Amino acid sequence: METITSIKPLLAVLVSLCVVPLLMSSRSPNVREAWTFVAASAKFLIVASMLPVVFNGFEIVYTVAEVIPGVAIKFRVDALGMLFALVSSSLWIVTSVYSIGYMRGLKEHSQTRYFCFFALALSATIGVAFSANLLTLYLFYEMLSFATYPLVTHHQDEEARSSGRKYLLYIVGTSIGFVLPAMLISYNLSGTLEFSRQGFLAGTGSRGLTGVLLVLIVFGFAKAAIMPFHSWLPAAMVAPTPVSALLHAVAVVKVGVFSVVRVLTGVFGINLLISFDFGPFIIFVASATILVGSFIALSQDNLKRLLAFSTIAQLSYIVLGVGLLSPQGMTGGMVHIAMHAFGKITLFFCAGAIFVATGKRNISEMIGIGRRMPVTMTAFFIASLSITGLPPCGGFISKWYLVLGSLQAHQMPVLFVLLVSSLLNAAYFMPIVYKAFFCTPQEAMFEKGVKEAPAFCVVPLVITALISMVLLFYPQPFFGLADMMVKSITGG
Amino acid sequence: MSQHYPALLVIVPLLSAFLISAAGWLNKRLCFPIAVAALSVACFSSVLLLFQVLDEKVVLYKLGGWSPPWGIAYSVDYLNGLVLVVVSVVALLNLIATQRNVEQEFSEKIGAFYTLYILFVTGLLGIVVTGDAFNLYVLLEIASLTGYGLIAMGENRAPLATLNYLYMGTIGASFYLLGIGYLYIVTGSLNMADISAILPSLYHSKTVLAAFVICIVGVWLKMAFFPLHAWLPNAYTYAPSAVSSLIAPLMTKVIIYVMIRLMLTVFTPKYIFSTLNVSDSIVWIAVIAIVMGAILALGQRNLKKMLAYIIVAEVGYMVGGAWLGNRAGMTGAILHIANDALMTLCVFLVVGNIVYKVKGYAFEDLKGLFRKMPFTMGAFVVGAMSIIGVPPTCGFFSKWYLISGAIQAGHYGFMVALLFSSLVNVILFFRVIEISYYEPFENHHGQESHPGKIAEAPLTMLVPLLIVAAGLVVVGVYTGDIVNHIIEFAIPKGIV
Amino acid sequence: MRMIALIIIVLSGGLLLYATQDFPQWADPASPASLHLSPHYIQKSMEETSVPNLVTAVLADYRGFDTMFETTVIFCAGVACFMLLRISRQTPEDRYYRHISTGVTIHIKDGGKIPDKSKEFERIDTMWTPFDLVIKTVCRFLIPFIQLFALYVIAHGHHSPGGGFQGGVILGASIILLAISHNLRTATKRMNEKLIGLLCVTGVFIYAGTGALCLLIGLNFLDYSALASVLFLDPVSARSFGILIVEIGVGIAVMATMIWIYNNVSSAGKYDEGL
Amino acid sequence: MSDLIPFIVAKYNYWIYITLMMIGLYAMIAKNNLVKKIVGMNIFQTAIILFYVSIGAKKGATIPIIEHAHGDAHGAVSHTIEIAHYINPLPHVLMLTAIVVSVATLGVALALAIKVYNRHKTLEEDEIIDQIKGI
Amino acid sequence: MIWQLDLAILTLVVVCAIAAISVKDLLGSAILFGAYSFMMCLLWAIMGAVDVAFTEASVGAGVSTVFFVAAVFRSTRRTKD
Repeated sequence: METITSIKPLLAVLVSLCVVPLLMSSRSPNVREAWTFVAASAKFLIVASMLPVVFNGFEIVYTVAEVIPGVAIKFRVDALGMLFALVSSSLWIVTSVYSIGYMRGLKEHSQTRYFCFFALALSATIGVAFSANLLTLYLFYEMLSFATYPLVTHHQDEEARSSGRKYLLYIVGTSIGFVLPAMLISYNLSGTLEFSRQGFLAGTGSRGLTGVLLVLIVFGFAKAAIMPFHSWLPAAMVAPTPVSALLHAVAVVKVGVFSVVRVLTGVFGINLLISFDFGPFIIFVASATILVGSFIALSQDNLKRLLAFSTIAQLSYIVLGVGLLSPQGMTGGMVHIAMHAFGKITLFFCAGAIFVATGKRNISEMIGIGRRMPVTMTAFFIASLSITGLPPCGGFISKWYLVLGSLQAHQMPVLFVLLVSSLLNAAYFMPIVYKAFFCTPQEAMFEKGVKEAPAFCVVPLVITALISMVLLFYPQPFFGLADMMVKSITGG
Repeated sequence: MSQHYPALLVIVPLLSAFLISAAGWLNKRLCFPIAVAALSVACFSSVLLLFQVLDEKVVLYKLGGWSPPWGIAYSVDYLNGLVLVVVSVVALLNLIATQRNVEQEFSEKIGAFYTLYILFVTGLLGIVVTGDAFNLYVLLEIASLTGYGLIAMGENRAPLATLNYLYMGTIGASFYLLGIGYLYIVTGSLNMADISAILPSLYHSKTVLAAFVICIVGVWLKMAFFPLHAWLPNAYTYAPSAVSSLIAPLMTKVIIYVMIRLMLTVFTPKYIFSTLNVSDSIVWIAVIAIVMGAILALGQRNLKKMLAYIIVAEVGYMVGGAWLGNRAGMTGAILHIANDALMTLCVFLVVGNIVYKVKGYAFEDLKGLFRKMPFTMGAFVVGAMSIIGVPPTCGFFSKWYLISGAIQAGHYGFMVALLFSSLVNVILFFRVIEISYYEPFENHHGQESHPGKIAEAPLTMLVPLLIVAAGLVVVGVYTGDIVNHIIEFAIPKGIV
Repeated sequence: MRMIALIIIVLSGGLLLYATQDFPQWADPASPASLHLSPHYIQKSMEETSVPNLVTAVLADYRGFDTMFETTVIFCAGVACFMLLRISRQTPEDRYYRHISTGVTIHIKDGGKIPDKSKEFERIDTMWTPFDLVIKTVCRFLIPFIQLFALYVIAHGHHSPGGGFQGGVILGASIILLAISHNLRTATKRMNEKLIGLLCVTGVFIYAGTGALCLLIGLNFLDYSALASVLFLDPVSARSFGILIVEIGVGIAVMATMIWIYNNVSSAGKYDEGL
Repeated sequence: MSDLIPFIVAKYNYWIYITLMMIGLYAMIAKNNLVKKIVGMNIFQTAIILFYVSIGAKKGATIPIIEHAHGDAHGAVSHTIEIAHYINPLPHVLMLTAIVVSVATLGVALALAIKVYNRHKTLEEDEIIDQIKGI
Repeated sequence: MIWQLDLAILTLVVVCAIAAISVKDLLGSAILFGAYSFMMCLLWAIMGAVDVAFTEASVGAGVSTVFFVAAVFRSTRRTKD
């Protein structure tokens, strides 16, 4: 594959970093929001401008500095990175609009700080997407952890602080405790950290050592919320909803699974995983997370916590897809990054909109709310269909490919897992929709005059819900990118 | 003039220290400008010297015109070229940054203070630049004596802490002297290069073994390596803030340089790593040092003492790295001398700014500081990131080499200790950040303030601090160049 | 603590004893220490520096750089003592005065009126010692001779044991003797604090300045032969003269520092009452 | 007996220096009084000086001052200088420096001790620590 | 050099050192330390280190002792050990 040297990936990362001083110095909220919006659009345009290049089969490379012999801070845009960058940068625009509505609607404090760290977090996300080696990925991964800490603890009360502590402990603890040694051991084994199509660890270590590295990596990227290291995610739901939406449904968790996928394909390499027969281990871990996550979600009353557990389960679909080690499974997993992102962000937006409009957080208090906020709840319905994996939504495609992949890999238990989890998804989403639309509201629960949230809140969620639907019929950029990636790593 | 850089480096600060002392009696306002000028010259010549080293590999300067084994010679190679730059830059930045603190805390004895300050720096520069084992002892004593004088000017408990430091420091320096005596009795020489040339025939001598043990123990005492660290936390905590931000970054690092110099140049790597079979156990002691330093830091309720215990752990990093016996570990140790000096400077300057504004450094005094002093605390976060080891700050890269060294040596205990200490650092620093970020500002010291209003330290304090904080990232990004062009040549070929 | 101390000293003593086994015989002329460097000093120093006292030659020339820092160490100690102890603000305390002509002592309590400076009253120390004519007279008689000897020691360091350091200490000791036999105020009247501080600096500055002068003339730092062009001498004699100059510097610095430390320590920084 | 004396003499200086040094070290670690510790510190340092001077000793040699007739001090030494005739001057030079360092350290240490005394009105370390803990 | 003298003084030095650290009076300790220094100075003179002996006589036995006495006067003679 040919490479082009261009500064664009660096620009894409820097554009939101550069806006931070502007945000800090701007006094009026309008100026601040304008800057955020400008930066978000600029970032999306830069990312989108690279899309045709990637589709034409080129890779864009940019080296910043060689920090350690053989390892540089380096960007490389390939299909997988492009897919992820496209998702997150496009969603940033939507989320900025939504943030404006949400933050203003609730008259939140410290909005400057909020927007600054938001921009920082986005830089880090794009950095992870475009990183060309494990060190760069780790750099931006850590940057993301620290940039999101102030967002998680935005409310500054005791609950936020303890959640913040938990968040840092899990995320930073695993990255320093697991990923860092794994990275160093692999560097010392192979002398490089550059992601390659075959995986740079191929043929360097014994099965035992590679297995240890695999465990360290899979659990080390705790942002992927694989089971024993998942409990930061529900805790982090204390953050304002746009944060939860973008970061905990899209950026942070997706960075986690993206890293896992990247490392599995670029560091270990599919062939190595197949030859050492590590697929079942990944599948087992992912399946366990899917099932347990879904079951826990069933029993939640707080809507955001429910969504959090649903996220935990859905993330493991992606890992599961790659763990199948079959082309179609991997395609399904990668496409699910996009599909889940659009669906889940809609759900979070809805939860936020309900909170802005009514101040309610719990499902039991939302009976009959569909009549008051029909647009919001319709969007909610569409998105939950997408997450469950039913047509007419994008989620159907990814789930379909996962099913195909499991058949291709002859993993019948996976089929069962997918089936059960889809049922569970339906079981926790549908009652909410049902109660919202078809049960009579207990008037006492709402103060009079509940209506739709401000337009800044509603428009974004309508847009993302529509995109979720459109993706079924026109999955092209995402599906094409995932397909390209899978072809390039399997050599097909 | 270019051939005189090694001398100028030491002589200019020395002479200006005398000028400052005289100015202290005649016109106090001259003290600070003279000090700045002197250290700028030292800084400038150390940088030029480093470039000269890059060209010529070794710069030799014969003092008094006598050739080395008979006279004293300065020899500057890649290793001390790097450390010289670090020492002079840190000293200069700290001098400028703490001017206000000094005025606040030493209004009457400004002349004496700056004299001791400059002499301390002279001592450290002399230690680093010299190629003579005995000359090193004399300069070590200069640095120590001035250090005692400076530290003891702190708050109530400072004199006792200093006295304990003095006892330990004197034992350490005397042990070093004794070890040099043991080397002298068998080699008859005091010049480092000369000793190492004579030593190979004496590898199995008991005297050389004893000399080695005594020297190393002495140096460990001075650098506060774990079981011998008892003096450090109190001394650094109770010192005046302008002093702790000078001594904490420099003293231990320079002594670690001395240890590495002893290992590489005097006793030669072959003796250290092949003839003696101790490196493994020393790395284990370092592991204990790191773990204990981290645990003890967890128990502290004030910022300075917490940082002091972190220094104890960092000393463990460098000693362990140096003793791993491979190139990566040694690179990590040398790199960490530079990096740790910078990041310790950063956090201690923050403490200085806080003390200047809030008059305290216990955890309760830090409440609400993020609102009050956003830039200072921003720099603190960068320093904290570097100590934790988050890329792209420089602390990450030295940790990288240290862990690489541990893996190559198969010493997984050391790796685990480093990771453990990083994790503990996360807890330590985020506890501080949490307090200063969430708790509302409380006024303990009866000084006018409005919560939520920015009351930053003056610009002369803030600008150097921000330079240091930015430097942490810049040095981190340029790690590759530093390693490839300097440290790579500083380590003898014998170490792989 | 005692047990720990015993364990430590047994361990380190054992190590040191163990190492003595390999030592060369005591006073063995063939030991490495006597063979490697010292022959050069013994044979060459006379023709290279023209100083018969080998110790002085090595001290001030071959290893002159060490000696410069040795003087600096002393200077550091002086400044450090000053920094640590000196208290400039006096708190009023009880004072004692003696009426000179009658010998009557008066005790002025806190806040009482202090007699004007006059010839009738003389201030005496709180730790009252009887007026002793013998000691005062003998000391007054001895001090000039001590100082003369000290100057001899400094100047004759080239040819006999002694040199700047020893001479300086003796000079300092003579002033300390004055302070002990009379009182601190008498001594500080002769040499006030500012003078001491400046002398201290001057001493070390003479040493380092000589070195810097050599550097400015164009040779290496402390290469006294550079002074040949200034002193109109041959390089070897210039070295000898250079050594004399720096010895004088050392002498001044050491003298002043010894007095300085004594003044600070004995009066706990108040410069009020000494021993 | 005749064998024993040379044996003792051969290393006696070194043994004594070790003994002195251990006395000093013991005082520094075990003594409770700050000034006693300083005394120990000085004994410790002088022991090292004794060690160095012992290195310099040379049998059958005299003090390191070259005999010469006054007047030819300009380097024109007529007679050859026997190396075995003079004691090694180098350790002496080093020890002059060490003595100076020890007296400088002593000055600073005493100043510190006085400062501690002024604050706590005692020189016993345990009493001071009790005071600090009590406050 | 007379080795008998050497031995005798070496022994005396040790005695003085032990006395200096064990006497229960700081002033006594200071004076004993002066005696110790002077013995040391003799020893070095015997070994031919005249300059060192000279220095030790003026510094160790002279000025150091004065410093000690001054410090003891400014603080206290009392000691528990």
